[in-house]
Amino acid sequence: MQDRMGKDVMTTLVVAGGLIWLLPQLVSTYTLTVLIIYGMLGFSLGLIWGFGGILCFGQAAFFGLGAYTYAIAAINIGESTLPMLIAILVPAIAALLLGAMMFYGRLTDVYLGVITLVVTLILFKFINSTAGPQFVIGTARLGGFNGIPGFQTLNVPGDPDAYIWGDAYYYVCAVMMVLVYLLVSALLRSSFGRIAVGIRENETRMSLMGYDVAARKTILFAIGAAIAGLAGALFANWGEIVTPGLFSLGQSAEIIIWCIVGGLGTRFGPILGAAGLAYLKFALGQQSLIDNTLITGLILVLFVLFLPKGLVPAISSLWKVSFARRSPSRVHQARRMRNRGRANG
Amino acid sequence: MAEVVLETQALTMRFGGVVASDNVNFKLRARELRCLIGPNGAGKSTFFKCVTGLLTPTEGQVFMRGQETTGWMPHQIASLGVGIKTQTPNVMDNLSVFENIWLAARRFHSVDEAKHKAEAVIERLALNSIARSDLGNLAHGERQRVELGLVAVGDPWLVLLDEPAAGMSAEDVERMTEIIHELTKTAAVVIVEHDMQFIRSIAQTVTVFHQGAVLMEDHVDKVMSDETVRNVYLGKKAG
Amino acid sequence: MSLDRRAFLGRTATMTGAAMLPSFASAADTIKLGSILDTSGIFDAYGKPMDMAMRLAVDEINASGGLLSKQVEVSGYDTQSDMALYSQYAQQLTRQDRVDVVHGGILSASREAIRQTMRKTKTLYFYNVLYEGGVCDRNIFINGVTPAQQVEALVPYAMKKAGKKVYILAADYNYGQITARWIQKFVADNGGETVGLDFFPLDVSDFGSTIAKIQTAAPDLVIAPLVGGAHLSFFRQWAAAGMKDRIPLASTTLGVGNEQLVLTPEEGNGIMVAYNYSQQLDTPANAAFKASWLAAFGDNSNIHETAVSTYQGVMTWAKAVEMAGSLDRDSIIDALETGISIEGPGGKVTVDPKTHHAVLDVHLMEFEDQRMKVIETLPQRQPIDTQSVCDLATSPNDNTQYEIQI
Amino acid sequence: MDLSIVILVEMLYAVASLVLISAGLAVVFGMMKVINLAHGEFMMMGGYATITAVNLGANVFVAMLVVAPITVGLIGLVVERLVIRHLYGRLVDTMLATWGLSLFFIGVATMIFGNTTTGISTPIPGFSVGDYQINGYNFFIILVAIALVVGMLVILKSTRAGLIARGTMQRSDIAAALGYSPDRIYMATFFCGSALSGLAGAVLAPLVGLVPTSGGAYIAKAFITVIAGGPSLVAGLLSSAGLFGLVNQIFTFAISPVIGDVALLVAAVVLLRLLPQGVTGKFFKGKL
Repeated sequence: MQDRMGKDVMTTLVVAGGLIWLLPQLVSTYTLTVLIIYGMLGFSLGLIWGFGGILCFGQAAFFGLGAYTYAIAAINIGESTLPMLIAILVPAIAALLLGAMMFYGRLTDVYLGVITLVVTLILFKFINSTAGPQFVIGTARLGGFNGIPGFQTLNVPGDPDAYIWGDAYYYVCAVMMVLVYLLVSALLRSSFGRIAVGIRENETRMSLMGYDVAARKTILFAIGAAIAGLAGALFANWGEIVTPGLFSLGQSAEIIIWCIVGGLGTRFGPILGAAGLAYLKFALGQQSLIDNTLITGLILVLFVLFLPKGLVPAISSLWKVSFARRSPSRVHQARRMRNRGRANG
Repeated sequence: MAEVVLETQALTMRFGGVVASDNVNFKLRARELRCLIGPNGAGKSTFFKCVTGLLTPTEGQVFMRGQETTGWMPHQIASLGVGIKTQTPNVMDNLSVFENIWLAARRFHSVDEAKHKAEAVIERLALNSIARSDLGNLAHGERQRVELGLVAVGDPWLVLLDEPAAGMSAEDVERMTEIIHELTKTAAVVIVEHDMQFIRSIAQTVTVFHQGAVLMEDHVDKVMSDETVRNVYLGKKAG
Repeated sequence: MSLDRRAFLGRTATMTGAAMLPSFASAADTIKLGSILDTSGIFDAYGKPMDMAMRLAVDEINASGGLLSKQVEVSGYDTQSDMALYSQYAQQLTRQDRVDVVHGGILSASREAIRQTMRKTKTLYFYNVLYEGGVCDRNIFINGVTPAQQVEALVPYAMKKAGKKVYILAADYNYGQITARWIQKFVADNGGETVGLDFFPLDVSDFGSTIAKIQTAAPDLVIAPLVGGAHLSFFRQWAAAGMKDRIPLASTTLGVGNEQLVLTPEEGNGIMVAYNYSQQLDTPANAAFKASWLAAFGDNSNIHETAVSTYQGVMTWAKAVEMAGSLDRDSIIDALETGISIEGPGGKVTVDPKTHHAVLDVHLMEFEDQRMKVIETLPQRQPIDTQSVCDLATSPNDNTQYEIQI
Repeated sequence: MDLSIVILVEMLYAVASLVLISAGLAVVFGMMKVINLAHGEFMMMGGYATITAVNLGANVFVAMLVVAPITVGLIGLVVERLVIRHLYGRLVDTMLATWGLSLFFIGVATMIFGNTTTGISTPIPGFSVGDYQINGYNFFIILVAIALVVGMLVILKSTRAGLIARGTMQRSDIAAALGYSPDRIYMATFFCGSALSGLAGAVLAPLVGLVPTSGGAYIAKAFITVIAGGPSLVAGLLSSAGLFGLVNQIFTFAISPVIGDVALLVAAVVLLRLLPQGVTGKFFKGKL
């Protein structure tokens, strides 16, 4: 067990190190930075959906909350270290409250979807209508539709004038991503992670075995929100502006699409899906032959119909088919997982 | 007399105008084996769900080892050391037999102990050959057996089983009977069941439900020969 | 890459980041003009004609021999109405393509998303859109009308026609909030009274209850700086309720994206507006502009305010480049700050050296059969709102968007 | 006095428009347990079908009440055959696939019609209540909504198709056992649901400008209304649309349209927290 873990960490570090070094030769670091941030955002939903069975239609809410919290805190504090921490905490606390409300109310699948969607909409509508001068937190105007520009961006802790930007910021984001990945890997290997998977598989059974399902789902939900919040704060630093668009349903939709395309129930799938599709969107912006929304939509439909388990599981099962050691039982896992329906509700 | 481990007082459950469970007073002592029988809709399952926390009764109280548990969540009841098995096989389909049982053991034991516990139960239930298979790929009887393993691994002092023998082959039923007998060495067991064959083979005291209320409670042989019981339940079944 | 950003920002900074500076690229034999506009997505009604105008201007410049004997080459990006892509493409334009100038941005949010990047990389930036005013930054030039230029002209005209009690319906974001304040100010200045003020987020499309509320307040005039497709339904529902002939309407935004073509004559006729441009302007410059647009694209019905601003912006820049005789950013800024003018389709456009905004002709117009009929032209209006807070001559390092206090 | 009549009409209108925009989704969800997230885009297409037909010279009412429902119904049929059919029983997958379809249709509409707002004028003049002017078209929408609800009740209660539909809603396996091909029932249902969406989009088109992304404004409200309504088709639709419409309008009049929308959303969250199975999961059980 210890050996496997050590090996996994080593593999992660070697692969990540290689990618961090290799990718800037192919794509500009500025673009890469945002791909990593989206990867982290996809990863946060991949964690709670793929390993906890919680389909959240509002992951963008926590992303936006992280970004706004960072911006507001940075304007008030004028240094970036504390705002980064607050930007992780606030979405996590929001998720704890929301999660407790939903999970102790035994809300599942569609109803869960509606609540998360509605909460996102409320946040979006609220932030979108805060253009007036009366909406101020400390010295930060919320700005409504136009968002908040001009806040302090990431600096070396303790030295507000030593900005981290450009290539350096790319490495910071990459290291953060690797850290989050390793932490989540450890979490999934721990009892907590395995119990979470048990809950994903069969909530009733797990509660009949004595596990407080609602509490555990709430905590997992909050961990996902904390990661999304971190991604939001990193995004705020990258774009140097936060706008209500971060909270939009479109943004939430994209996160879900990333997870589907990348592959649920895997750690790497959602990251790959996020970075890949975001890059595709970026690349498509340089052509005007076909509408981009049309392509995104088509990708989603085709994946659901023909590759419902996503890229990473498909490739790895292909790998296994080609190189013996096959585990057929897992092949349809992703699909079954998403469609447990109300049977366990 | 052994200690009373499960008691309900005037337990009543209404759904709108329907009384699914009507003023049920029920007592069970340590290491006792009790079967609940009755025709479809007699209120056995509602009673079972009220006791296990899957439903909150409209009126009345539930006590376990003297502690009132009315309105508790299932996980709180399970945490007391109560093993519960629901009607349909309720297992983690995409996890292996070992993982399933390990998860159940982990609730009450440390990581390493849970591993040993799980291995012991797998041994005891003769599940070794399929320990690494996913539950989704197993036959119905095997899944039922694994679910009993999930119950047994927690060393419960009270076991509540809803139709454990449903849909099983004769051979499986026989094995199940053995397991249940072994459970009664340490625990009181309540079984909700349809299968008279099975009941005859294991039961001593039987509680008969009819229209939500307890119709009769006596030794299995007496119940079987009772006229009223025959009318409401066995008659139909036989016919 | 451990560049200190503050040092980089400072005007006196030594050339530590020289490798990144766009002027380096001027060694090449073309001049690179960067363009960043939403030519797809929900804002493409504005962005597409702006993109066409920019290309038309560049083609005209190239056809007459280019600038400094070099051809102008366009690097254009479609931001797909997505604010995140603005940051991304701005980096692309300044760091990879290393363009000499950037024209673009539509919403204020998009301008603010890229303005700092332009400033940091010392890439001259032109924002060619009617907006809420107040941006004070030496690196940016803005030639759209601001509320003061427009509202100062529109309010007295509309009040004279309709009456003194005014109800304001504004889009709930920076532009609407600030413009509403200007309207209140000018209503008061002209001896009128604001009897109601409501803000609507851009996605509100149901105005039934609002129309009832307005009737309760019984104003003589409704001024509506509403923005975007959803808000267009106000004008439709207003007409459907039969209110159009009872209370006159004025707007500071309707028509900027050629909305007069979407509303039927029954819905639109009589709405009062004031802009820098109308297709109905009867000037030789406009006639020539419309003709060359027609020749280039085959249809000139989609020319609108912001397209003309973009055209005028590119032309102003071109004149300054010729005048400076170099592509060095500071020389071009110096040339622009001499207060140069061009004669554009919307009239004479003069750079205001103090604010880097534009002195423009503002035309009072009324909707008539899906056209904007010009009633009166008010020549060379100063951007007095921004002038009251911004003076780049005395504080060239300023880098704020001021909110105008009224 | 006049004002209260105006407010009453606005409230009825709000409820009616919620009923309209949710009906198509409710039919498909009630019968097939499929959440069609492309519902908003079906409405958008209904709007474009109407405008195109009017521009080609059709009568406005014919365009709204005939052309749009049929066009969108047929599109729905194609969608059902190509996509939905393969996903029955996979609730989340159908949601995702229809979400993809919604993006796809937005893209297609953008390529055909562009992003410029289009629209037609309301075909009914405004009229006065005392000192107030009301949009006469509101009454038309209220009428259409009433006709829709009555029509649904009549069809469900007294026709053979309605009987089969009710059977399918309760137990789809039994309907199948009785010899009705679920495949065909689902096809017909999806056609009807899509046609209703098209009708709603068409009827609302003259009030609001139309862009390819218009659907997004409706889907969240429709989704919330249907889920909050719960399992009973008509009773659920009416009760949740009634509740949300009232809450929305009260807050709109008292404060502002944004607060009205937020109040609607908050009401939905509270409602679902209290009644996780929707209104008719608790009350009006067994009603249609």
